[in-house]
Amino acid sequence: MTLFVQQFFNGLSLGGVYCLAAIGLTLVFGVLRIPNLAHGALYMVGAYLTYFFLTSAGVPYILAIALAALVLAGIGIGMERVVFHPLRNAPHTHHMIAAAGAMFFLHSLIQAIWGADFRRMESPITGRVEILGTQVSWQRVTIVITAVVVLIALTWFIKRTVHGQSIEAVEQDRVGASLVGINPNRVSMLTFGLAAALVAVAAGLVAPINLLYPTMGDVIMVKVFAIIILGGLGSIPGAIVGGFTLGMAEVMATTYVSAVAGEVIAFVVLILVLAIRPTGLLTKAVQR
Amino acid sequence: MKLTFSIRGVGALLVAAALLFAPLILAEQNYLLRVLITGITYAIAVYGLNIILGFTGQLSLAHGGFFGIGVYTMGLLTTDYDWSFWGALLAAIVLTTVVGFLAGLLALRTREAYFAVFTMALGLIIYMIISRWEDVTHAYSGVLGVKLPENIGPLDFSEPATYYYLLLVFLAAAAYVTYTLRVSNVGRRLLAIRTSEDLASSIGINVGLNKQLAFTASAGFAGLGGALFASAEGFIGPNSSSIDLTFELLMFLLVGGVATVMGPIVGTLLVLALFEAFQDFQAYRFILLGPVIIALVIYAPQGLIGRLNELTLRWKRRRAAAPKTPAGPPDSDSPADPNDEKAEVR
Amino acid sequence: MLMQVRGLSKTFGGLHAVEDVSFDIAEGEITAIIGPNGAGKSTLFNLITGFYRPTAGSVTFKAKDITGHPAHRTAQAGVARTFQTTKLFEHSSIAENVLAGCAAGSRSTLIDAVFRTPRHRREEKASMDKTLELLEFTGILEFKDEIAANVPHEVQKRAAVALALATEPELLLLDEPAAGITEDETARFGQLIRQIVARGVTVGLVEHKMSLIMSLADSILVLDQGRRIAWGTPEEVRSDPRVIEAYLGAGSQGSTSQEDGIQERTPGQGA
Amino acid sequence: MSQKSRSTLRPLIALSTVSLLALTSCGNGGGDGEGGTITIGVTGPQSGGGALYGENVEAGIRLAIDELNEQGVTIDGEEYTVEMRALDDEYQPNAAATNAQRLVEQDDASVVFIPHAGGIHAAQEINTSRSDFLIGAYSSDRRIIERDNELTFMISPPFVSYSEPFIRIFQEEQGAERLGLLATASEYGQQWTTMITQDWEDAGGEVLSNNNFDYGAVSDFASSVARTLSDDPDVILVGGPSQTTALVIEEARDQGYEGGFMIMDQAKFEELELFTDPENLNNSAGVKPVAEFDDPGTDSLVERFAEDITEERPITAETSLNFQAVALVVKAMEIAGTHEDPAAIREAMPEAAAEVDDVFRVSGFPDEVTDEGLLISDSLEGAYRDSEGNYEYFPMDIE
Repeated sequence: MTLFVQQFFNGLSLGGVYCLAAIGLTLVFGVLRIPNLAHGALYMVGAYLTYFFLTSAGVPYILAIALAALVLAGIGIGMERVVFHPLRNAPHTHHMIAAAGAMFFLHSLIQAIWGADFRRMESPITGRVEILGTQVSWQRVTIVITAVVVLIALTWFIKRTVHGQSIEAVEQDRVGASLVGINPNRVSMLTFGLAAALVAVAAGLVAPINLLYPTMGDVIMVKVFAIIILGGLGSIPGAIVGGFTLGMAEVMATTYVSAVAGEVIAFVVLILVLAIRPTGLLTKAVQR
Repeated sequence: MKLTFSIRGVGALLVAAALLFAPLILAEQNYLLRVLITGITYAIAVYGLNIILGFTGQLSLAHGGFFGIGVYTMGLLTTDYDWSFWGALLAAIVLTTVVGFLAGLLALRTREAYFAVFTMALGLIIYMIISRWEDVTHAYSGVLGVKLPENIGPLDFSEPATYYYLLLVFLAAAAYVTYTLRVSNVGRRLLAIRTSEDLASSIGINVGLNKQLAFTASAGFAGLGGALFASAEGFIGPNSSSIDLTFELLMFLLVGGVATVMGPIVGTLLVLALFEAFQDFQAYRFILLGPVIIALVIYAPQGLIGRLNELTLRWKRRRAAAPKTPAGPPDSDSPADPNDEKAEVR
Repeated sequence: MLMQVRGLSKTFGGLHAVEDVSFDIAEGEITAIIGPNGAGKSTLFNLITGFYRPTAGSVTFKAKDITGHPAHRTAQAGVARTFQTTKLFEHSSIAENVLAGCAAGSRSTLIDAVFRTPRHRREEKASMDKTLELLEFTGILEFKDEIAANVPHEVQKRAAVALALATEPELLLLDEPAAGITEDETARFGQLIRQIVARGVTVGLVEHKMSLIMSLADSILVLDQGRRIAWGTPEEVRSDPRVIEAYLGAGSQGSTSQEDGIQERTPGQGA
Repeated sequence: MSQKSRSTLRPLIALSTVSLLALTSCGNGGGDGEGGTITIGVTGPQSGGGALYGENVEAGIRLAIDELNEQGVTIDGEEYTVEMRALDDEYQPNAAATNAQRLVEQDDASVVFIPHAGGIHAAQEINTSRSDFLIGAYSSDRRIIERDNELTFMISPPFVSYSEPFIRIFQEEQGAERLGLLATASEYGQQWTTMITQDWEDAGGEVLSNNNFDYGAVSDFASSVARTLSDDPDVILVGGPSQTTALVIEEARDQGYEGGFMIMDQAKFEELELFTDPENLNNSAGVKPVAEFDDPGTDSLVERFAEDITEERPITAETSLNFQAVALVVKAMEIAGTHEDPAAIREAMPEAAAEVDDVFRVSGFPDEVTDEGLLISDSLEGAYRDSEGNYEYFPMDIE
């Protein structure tokens, strides 16, 4: 029983991280119809930026994450301008290939700056707390709380602010949105910025319980793709449900089946879902 | 017009000649020959990728995986099960084709981005199986001593040059199939699907079936490339089925030119030559190559060969059609000028 | 009857796009389908040609039931169509477009092509001849080497017809063939449609330009809000009070007359 | 027309391809080798997950070369400068073999150092047939010398050497019975696991569920740790890259584990201490830190590593063992009187072992080179960190 409770919290924190990373990817897909393969690389850059602000610049942890989110948002917007904007009318294959180019570039760049070493980011949040008779580290509690706070803030942003509503409008009806005077360019940039900021928060949160290295984003990227397919490309609630589901499934499969099962489950679920519903679980059937 | 027709072939002939004489030029250069041999096995797989991406417009990210199935079929059958090279080669082609067919049944229910992501997951699963199924694939330990082809009469394939020519035969076959596709009704059906699935079905093309066939053939070629790769290298590991390989194959194709006949081989060798040139800063080569890929996609998405085709087309048109003005629409009653250049529709 | 449509219906999420529509298309005639915006004309086309699967009803072509057959099988059975927003393989030349139409019906496989079997060579030759003949027939032979996206609008429209004819249909369905071209061009297009019928191909068309329809059509089907409100000869339809009502109701914001037909609808408006 | 567009430019492509091929072949003119330069080839991971490992190996080779050049290298009466040429193989076997061939043919290297078993195996497919070169094999996978490849020498002690002392410490001395498995799921980790499972059970212990996971590809390993602990082990096998290993150990301690760890030789105590509170490492057995050796050259190498390479991390066996091996192989060249004949160099290695300068004797310098190609050191030791945090060293037999 304590094992289960412990794993439940592990699953919850992993799910929180997946959520934050997945929402950005799904937003970008919803608005621009681009599966951004460089999302994992952005996650990695976000972790390094947090590391930089925390250890080299000596900024407090939470502020370091916020700064990293800000800087990465800038990088995300830059990426939209330089890479994806010129391709906005090109076939989807072009986006994916260009995104792969950006991913390789970021890997190399980060390795050139910080080297290929594993780096460890010490979190100032230490110690453990007893919940339901089991020890849970404060860092994991922080992850879950932050994820929930960010998700609430995001929902508020999208539902209640002009910018957020413009994103939602474009996501639902591109033509209609441009007819009512929403500038799709602006929305594209905003989306990319937001997606990058969210993934930076995810990376900043998880960095202390994991290691930093230039290819750290590759693993999570594949998982995150699985999540947004699972939830339906472009669906924010889908990303949230999918994120927590996969985080929990992974942890439980590892615990009660085997380590390999934990690693493979994401892909198996993905293939199954797509085989049954080719457009994902939570998408409305697209009318042709 | 006949003249230009032959000019067109000259380029292809030159590439062919360069490949044909490479072992003579590279005598004593085992290393370069080796790079060339590896390149050709990749190029064969790239021809496969070209069928699905170039001709039907679907981006498959499973091709590294299919390549890996070919690699491991050849690798395991010729070692653990002591098959002959030729038997294993046949088995590799058959197996990848069957896997491709089955995968296509599921994958082709999805389209565009979903198809890409689905095939990516597929490729990763194949990679996971190869890298984890220790009892069968030996996982990370890899497979040692993959066989070279058995001698046929006086042909001794342990001689790199002889093996090279064997590969060249397969390469030529792959290129020829692509050429045939390009100029035949089969290819036109596929290209029609790429441009518009709706329009294609409105003229009676069975979109699903044609895509299925294309994907299956495409996987088969990737498997063939993989099997030859395994034999050429002698030692294989799970990396030969990784997603990174998929992206490399994709880059080769993109640089050479999607849906062209010479694109896959030219692109593959060109990029490999670039890799060689950048050997010294291997670790950082993508600081340069990453932006190059992006620039290519933005400014020359048709690839080198595609771009050259366009240029010549424009040049030819300027020359041939200079006096013609896009006059008002023709009177439907007047027959078209029969003296107009005899149409060769290719 | 070449084609019989009986009780055809289609609902999208509870909305009736087409409801209980029945009519016939007689061989060798021109049948026009008209109606105000959103009347379900294009949906009807999509149902007949297999792009949508009907919720109820049946479509019979040459005495065979083709209800719900996928689009390519309908096309193979001999029903060709064009699209409202002219669809062509826009990066290919005009000739290649028509060749694609020939390719669609060809029986040759990759094996034939690789080994250049007699069948393959025969078909290639036949395709080429047919293409040139169709380009000449539609009067666009001189554009054969132009890239489809670059030629004038009218040429594109004609190319789309040539492409459809390349599949050797018995019934050709044209979705707003005269949209977006000038009066002169429209008149010439009417000429072409007559020639198509003269070739032995039956024609069905959705159209807004009343001038074209009244001069061409042998029978007219009038739809409003997905339902059939009239079906008959041009004279019968012209004097049908329900038709007049529907058109006046729909055209109340702008001035419309029966002679000029409804104003062009905005492009991209679906069923 | 036009699908088959006719390209006058097409010959240009052909030309450019040919010229590119020619271009790449230009570099191979050879020549330089004769001008008094010996090239030591290296192919290892410079990018990707294994990059740091590759850097450490290269560092050892570079430091040895610097030292050798300072001292001067004379072969057959002629002075030589030693150079290193390192290529990236991203840990890929086939790339390693291709690189090796390139180093041999284009840079005239007759010795190529390869720090991973896959690459070594792949290179062994060609080093005695299509090409001719000596492989400096840095891997503790014993299979690399079991293939009768006469041009291979094995720099690292085979990992099987660790099994016996590890089991003795935990099973015999501490009475541990239950062994948990939580190592990396790489080839190497699997081999270790198979070996230790066998030996542990042979010695009468119980092996619990296998929770090995890929240290390089898991986003959160807390659940694997928790599962292992739920079996209630007395000792756990861990190991992979040091940094991840440190986190795994820390997570286990955080979850309340108080037993011991057997640390696979890929991870090093001196690095582990950097990445986690050293106290977490108490009651663990592993590789003896380089700096703890008392060999004649140890201190100077430790210093030079900090000066010339980096102060951010300590020197490890990856650097020191390759450092020693380069000195050994160059000495063998001097004795053989050639830097071009791999077979002669290999043959001279046993003799060279005794003659290498003291400054190169750093962390258990080989006393003997067997016919198989194994470098044997009598002074090799493993390390045990006791529950107080003190290191004890125990001898190991290389087999």
